[in-house]
Amino acid sequence: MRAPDRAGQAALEALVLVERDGFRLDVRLTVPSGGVLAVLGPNGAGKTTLLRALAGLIVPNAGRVRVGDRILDDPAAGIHLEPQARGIGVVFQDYLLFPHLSALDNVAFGPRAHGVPAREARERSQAWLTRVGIGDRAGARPAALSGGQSQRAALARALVLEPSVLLLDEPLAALDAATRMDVRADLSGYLREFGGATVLVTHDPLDALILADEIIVLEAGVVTQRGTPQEVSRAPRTDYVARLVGQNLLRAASLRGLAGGGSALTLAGGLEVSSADEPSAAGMLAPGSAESGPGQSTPAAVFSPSAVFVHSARPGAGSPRNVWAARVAGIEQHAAIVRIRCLTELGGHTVLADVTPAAMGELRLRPGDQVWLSVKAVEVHLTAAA
Amino acid sequence: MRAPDRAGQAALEALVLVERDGFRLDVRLTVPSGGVLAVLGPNGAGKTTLLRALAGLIVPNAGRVRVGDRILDDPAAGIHLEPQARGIGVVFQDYLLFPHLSALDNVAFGPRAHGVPAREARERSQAWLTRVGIGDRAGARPAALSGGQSQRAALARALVLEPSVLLLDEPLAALDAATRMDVRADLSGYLREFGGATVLVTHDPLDALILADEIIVLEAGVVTQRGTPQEVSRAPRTDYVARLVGQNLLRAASLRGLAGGGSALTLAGGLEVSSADEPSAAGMLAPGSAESGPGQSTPAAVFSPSAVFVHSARPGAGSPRNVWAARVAGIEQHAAIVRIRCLTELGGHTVLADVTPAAMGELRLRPGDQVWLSVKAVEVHLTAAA
Amino acid sequence: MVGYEVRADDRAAARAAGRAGDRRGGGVPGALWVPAVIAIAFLVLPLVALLAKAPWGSIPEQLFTPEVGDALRLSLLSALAATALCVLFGVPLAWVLVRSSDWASPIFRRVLRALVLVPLVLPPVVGGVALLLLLGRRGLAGQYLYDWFGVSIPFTTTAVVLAQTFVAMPFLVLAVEGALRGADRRYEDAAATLGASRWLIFRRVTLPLVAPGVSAGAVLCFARALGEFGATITFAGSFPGVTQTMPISAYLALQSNPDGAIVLSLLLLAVSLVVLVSLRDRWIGVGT
Amino acid sequence: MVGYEVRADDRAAARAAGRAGDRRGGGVPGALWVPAVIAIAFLVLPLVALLAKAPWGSIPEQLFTPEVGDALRLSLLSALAATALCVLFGVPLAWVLVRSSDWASPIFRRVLRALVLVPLVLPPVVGGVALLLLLGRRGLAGQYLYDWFGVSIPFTTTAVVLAQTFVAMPFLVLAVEGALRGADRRYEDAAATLGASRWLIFRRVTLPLVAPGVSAGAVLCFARALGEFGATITFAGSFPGVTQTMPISAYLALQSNPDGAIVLSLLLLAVSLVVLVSLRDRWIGVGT
Amino acid sequence: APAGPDPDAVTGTVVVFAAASLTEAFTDLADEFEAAHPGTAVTVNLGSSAALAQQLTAGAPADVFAAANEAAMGVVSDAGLVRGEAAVFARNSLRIAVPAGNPAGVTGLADFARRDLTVALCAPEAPCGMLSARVFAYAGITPAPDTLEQDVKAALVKVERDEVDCALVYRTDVLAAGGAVDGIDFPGADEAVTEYPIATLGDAPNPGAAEAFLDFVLSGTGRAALAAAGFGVG
Ligand SMILES: Nc1ncnc2c1ncn2[C@@H]1O[C@H](COP(=O)(O)OP(=O)(O)OP(=O)(O)O)[C@@H](O)[C@H]1O
Ligand SMILES: Nc1ncnc2c1ncn2[C@@H]1O[C@H](COP(=O)(O)OP(=O)(O)OP(=O)(O)O)[C@@H](O)[C@H]1O
Ligand code: MOO
Ligand SMILES: [Mg+2]
Ligand SMILES: [Mg+2]
Repeated sequence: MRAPDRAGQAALEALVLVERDGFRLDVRLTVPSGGVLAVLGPNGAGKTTLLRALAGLIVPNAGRVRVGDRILDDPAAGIHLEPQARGIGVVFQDYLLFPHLSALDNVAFGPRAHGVPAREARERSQAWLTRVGIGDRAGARPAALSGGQSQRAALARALVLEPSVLLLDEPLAALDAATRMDVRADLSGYLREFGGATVLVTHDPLDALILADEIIVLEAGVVTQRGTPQEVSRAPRTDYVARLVGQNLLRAASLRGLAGGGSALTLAGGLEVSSADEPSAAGMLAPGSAESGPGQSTPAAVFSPSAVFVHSARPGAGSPRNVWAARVAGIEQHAAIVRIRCLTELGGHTVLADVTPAAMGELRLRPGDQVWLSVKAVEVHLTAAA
Repeated sequence: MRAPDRAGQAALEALVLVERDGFRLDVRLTVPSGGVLAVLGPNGAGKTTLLRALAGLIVPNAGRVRVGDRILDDPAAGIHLEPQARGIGVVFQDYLLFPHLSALDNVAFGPRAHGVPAREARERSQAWLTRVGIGDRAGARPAALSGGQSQRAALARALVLEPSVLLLDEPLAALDAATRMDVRADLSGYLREFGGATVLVTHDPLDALILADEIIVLEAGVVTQRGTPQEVSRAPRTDYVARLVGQNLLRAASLRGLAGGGSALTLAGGLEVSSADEPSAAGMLAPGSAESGPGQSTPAAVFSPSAVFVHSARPGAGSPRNVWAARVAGIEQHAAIVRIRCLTELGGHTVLADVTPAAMGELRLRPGDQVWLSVKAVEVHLTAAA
Repeated sequence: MVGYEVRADDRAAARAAGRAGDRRGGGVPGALWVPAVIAIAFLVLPLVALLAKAPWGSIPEQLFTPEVGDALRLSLLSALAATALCVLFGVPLAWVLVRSSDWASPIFRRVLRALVLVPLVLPPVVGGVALLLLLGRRGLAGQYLYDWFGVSIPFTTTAVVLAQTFVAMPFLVLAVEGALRGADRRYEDAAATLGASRWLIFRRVTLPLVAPGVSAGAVLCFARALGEFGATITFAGSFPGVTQTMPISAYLALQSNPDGAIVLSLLLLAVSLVVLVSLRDRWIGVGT
Repeated sequence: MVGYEVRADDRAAARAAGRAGDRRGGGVPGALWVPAVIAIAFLVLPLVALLAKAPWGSIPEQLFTPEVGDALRLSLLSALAATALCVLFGVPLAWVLVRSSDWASPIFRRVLRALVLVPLVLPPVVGGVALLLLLGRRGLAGQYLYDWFGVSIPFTTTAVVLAQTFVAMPFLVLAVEGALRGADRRYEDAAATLGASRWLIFRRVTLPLVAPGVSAGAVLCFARALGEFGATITFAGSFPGVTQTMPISAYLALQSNPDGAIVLSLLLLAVSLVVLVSLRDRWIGVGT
Repeated sequence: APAGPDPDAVTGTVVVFAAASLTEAFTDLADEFEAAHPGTAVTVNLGSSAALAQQLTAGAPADVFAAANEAAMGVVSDAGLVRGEAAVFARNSLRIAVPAGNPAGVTGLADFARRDLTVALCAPEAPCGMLSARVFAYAGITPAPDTLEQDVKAALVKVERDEVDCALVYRTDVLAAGGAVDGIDFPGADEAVTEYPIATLGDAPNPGAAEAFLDFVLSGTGRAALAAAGFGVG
């Protein structure tokens, strides 16, 4: 049943432009065979719209969608393949299992629609249900399935057709935290076995980090960043991505090289930030580059909240070259760490700092308190923010 | 409208028994004024059912609900106060903002129902909308609000009535990851200001850890654990909780004290686990105790995945007293760490181990590989599992 | 292996899809057009036949008479009044029907619903007789009205409205029942936790939520009341200006002047369609 | 996210457990009982009056005649056939009506829907005349049927079924239209991505999803067809055993034996209620 | 196409379109005709005369038409559908109908002008309404009706139910209503008589049997049956 030579032909290449009601989606993406592309973005960014266009459920205004050597969409040439003829499997955000059919009949629906005899379709479907671990729930209606079971059934329904492209719309969003971990691990397994191209929509960065080879970040219809999970988490280009991956991102008004190596950024309000990186690092748009023209790039400093030290009194001269006066704006108690949200006195920039509960106990901070933050220049990296 | 002397009288005390369709809910809980109790549990555990009973939307089969010195429910005495008369504010899981009313009119609905003149009700509502940060969206219909804005409007709608008890059903579940962080921080602020008792339902442990003073864990209708966030995350009593807080939990078949201090547990299959804790530690049911009878308690070992060292060859004699042969069952790549799921050769117990990507690079592990796991006895704590 | 060959008709389908935008998987399949067009033809062609046979030359003289004006006015007013009564009494009935599931046995509801269907099954003339037997001068209830208050309902405009209400009520009840059944009751729960009384909840939450169902039911009611003939003439009689509605005029004309009857029916139809099409948008909401 | 529909078995459980169970914020407020009870009285009391005046002594001899048996059989069969036709043609029509929003202007849909309402507004006798003008031997279409195929429709059982279909069709179309409008079209999208043709999607996804709406519409159709009189007697005449349905029998009995007419109507009513109440559960699904 | 007429072979189905007021008379006649001519079957289509005329002009396949007035027969013969001439086979005249026991104490036509009584008349468009108008014109009375019924039966129902104090209906109807209605004669009733014409139809599918049925209605047996129902014959 498995296509023997799918490699190569399953690659997905798409340029999708959709315009409606003042919303504009403009995305270019490429997924190699066997690759998993995660599309990350806030509510309303256009993630579902993108998937619907790839699935053929929306006719794009312009662009081009190609799978292997088949053109699926080319509005300029008047080409639009119906969803039925695309060979693209979709797992919808809320699964959309047919409520009147059993799990087995849901999975068998696709093969039956392709003319597979009933008996064979049911056997094949049962095999897939077993494979995703719910072989014993084959007779249950969707209403009787738990969230995790529904997700697996929806996955089986898409995979039984052996599509060359698989689209997943927030496949884990409806699951509770514990089920979610299991399903995420299983999904990771299926995707590794699956030979086609996968596009995974999510707004959970953890999903993207664990499941994807590459990430594109979609904000308000345009791609603001693309790169491997590591690249994106290391060098966020937008505040959204920075918040998502838990980094501080400070945009500079100006950037200059320092005589002794490294560079200095001046931020709005006059805040100075030093980095050990050479200024040229901020110009390197290669991995994390956005679609938007290069003119929109701003040099920026990126550093982890755990690299920020918090002092209740101004620290003496020492190795950290960055020392900023700030005020505590908020405190969040996490399991193992305490995250402190500070506003710098110069320019009012938000800086997050993670400290251990023990340190917190010594500092005895409350919102509004004055603090000093220090960050070693070697922990501060330069990047090009959008 | 603000109750002047709410302290003391707002404490919520409830014993709720609901039985239907073979599902049985049996929960006892107490929340002091100003306290936040988080109810954590998997899908279908009965969390929403519990809140509905507290809100008066379900009549319990038995039990007793008291707020301050008012009895709200006492089926034995034939007492059941209607939801209207309870003075309990509810923020529903999917908000349930009235779709035909503007955000402002949604908030003003409660005051109007309590006979506040239209003008005053609207002013008060506008003030609350401003306070939760969506004063400028007052005129918008719910359909035009984003997820985060809806959550805030629902919160304002409940808080404008200054209830003595506030019930929140998964208030963050519908939000995207970035919005979620903001709203969680804001919510934390409101709850701190709110003088009444709060019950917060969630299946995200992070919500519980950040927002709650106390946690009860609900599984299949019964409380399997209760305690402070720290207690619960340190000593999980069930596999569900252990998975949730990311700890390893190994149940022992037998427990004995060691001559030199500490204790040794023997697990199914003969696996031996040493702990520096004295055996009595496993008998201490106090903070993490469950409702279920003491007979159901099993001594168990708890340790963090980060305390597990992974070796590709049997380690020489050394300080770790626990060395187990195991096989790699799965590997998950997270942002900063790699989580390895192992099965011990004796007994096939699942043990999670976290290693750095660097260490992972050296180990070059693949599923199925043989490894040795070592854990220092001082990292292994004893607890009483359910 | 399930094949995904590019089929010859793919391109044709693609071109047909044409302009950009949402295209739904469930576009109208060709096979459905055939019965749909037959159905439309079946509903429309008799009307065409009426129009074809209408005596166009004599229409002005048929229509612009005071009698026709009276009948038309009476028809519109009585149908509107009947619709109002149906809404006023039918909405609560629909509500009891749906919400009785909370406390009543299923049998109760099935019998209640069956009773609501009675006026639909009863031949209208028999319905009129039943109303006479109930509210007539010697009727079960009517005799007391007459003996004690001197009130006699038959042969009054009130009787016309009651007859129309009787036959039209099921439409409203069933339409609203469907809407109520589909409405999310948790909004009512939310309103209750906000302290709203049941009555306030009904007025400010439930009713707005089922407004489209009420409107649809009201449209059906109005149409049915407008076309009512048998129950009206039996219960209310037919006196010009008081109880002689358009359908009765048309029926009477049929006996002496069939062409005139057709003209009257077409007028009734035209007026009611104008009312329905023009009310529709404001009534039923945009996009309906 | 989890819906809290109160299900039948839930209620049973609640009752078994005493008073416990879901109590909805929107219990029936007292103020609504008054109009609801008036509405029920208004629908039920005329029936009671009919029953009170029925000549119970002579019922056996009135009912157990071959003519009544024929009329009853004809009524039930023709109403069932009409219901089947309504479903067969009305469901596609409703579908086109709803889905035409994808490509047609709103005006098109409003006019189409208005036309669907025509048989509702048209006095049934005029509807019968229109059918005669269309399908009669000298009718717009009927003349060709007759001249070319020797087929003449009026005064046959076919004519009865067509007349009933004509008056009942709007009920089915409007009920199904409402159900289609409420159905989640994304299930159709899902089916399309699974390779199902539009026709397969319609049969295996759309239709099962709107089945409750179709059933409700069919019940309305059946009831309306069963009570049909004016259009039938005009278009089909009243031949015993061929076109004389129960309502026509009742009408003719009214000429000579008014009490007999009441008995016949009550019989019609009883039979149709038995049919509706007994079919209901299997047809409309549990909990409806 | 139907076979040519054969006056000797009276077999097959005869389709008779008859005014509703002839219901009982023609039901009896049909039985007797079938008994007299084995191998025949009579089907009677009953309805208001105007509706029947409408059906016939629309091409209804009928053998015999028996109308309640000349107007309806006129519509059919004007359309050229009647074979030969229509013959009058029965007469009907009006009578005052009052509820059993005459609670309002109606005595004659003059009471129809009383405003305190509830009075039902046939609508002027209906055959009985035309006849009533002639009666009142002859008597010089201007009636004050409360309702103008679409036909005699509708008026009669209201008398039976005691909803009206009096109505003007056909004699045959008073007779058919049995004890539920009392009839009151009035002078001049015979001045306004409606005549029931009968004819065979040109398109009759079974012309032989049609002739035979028409002859049967006009025969002694037929007249006896009609007289029994209260019609004037002869
Ligand atoms: N049918 C529609 N008609 C008009 N606008 C729409 C439609 N569907 C979505 N939109 C708009 O298009 C934009 C993108 O929506 P989309 O559903 O693709 O977002 P998303 O990224 O999937 O969001 P979420 O995380 O909430 O699922 C939004 O502004 C939305 O309001
Ligand atoms: N109306 C109902 N009738 C019968 N059973 C119900 C009803 N509502 C919920 N249940 C059952 O009660 C149990 C508890 O449901 P509840 O909604 O309280 O769970 P929950 O903990 O809120 O789950 P989730 O995390 O999915 O919101 C489940 O087994 C569910 O199937
Ligand atoms: O049919 Mo008539 O027209 O019985 O008076
Ligand atoms: Mg989406
Ligand atoms: Mg819940």
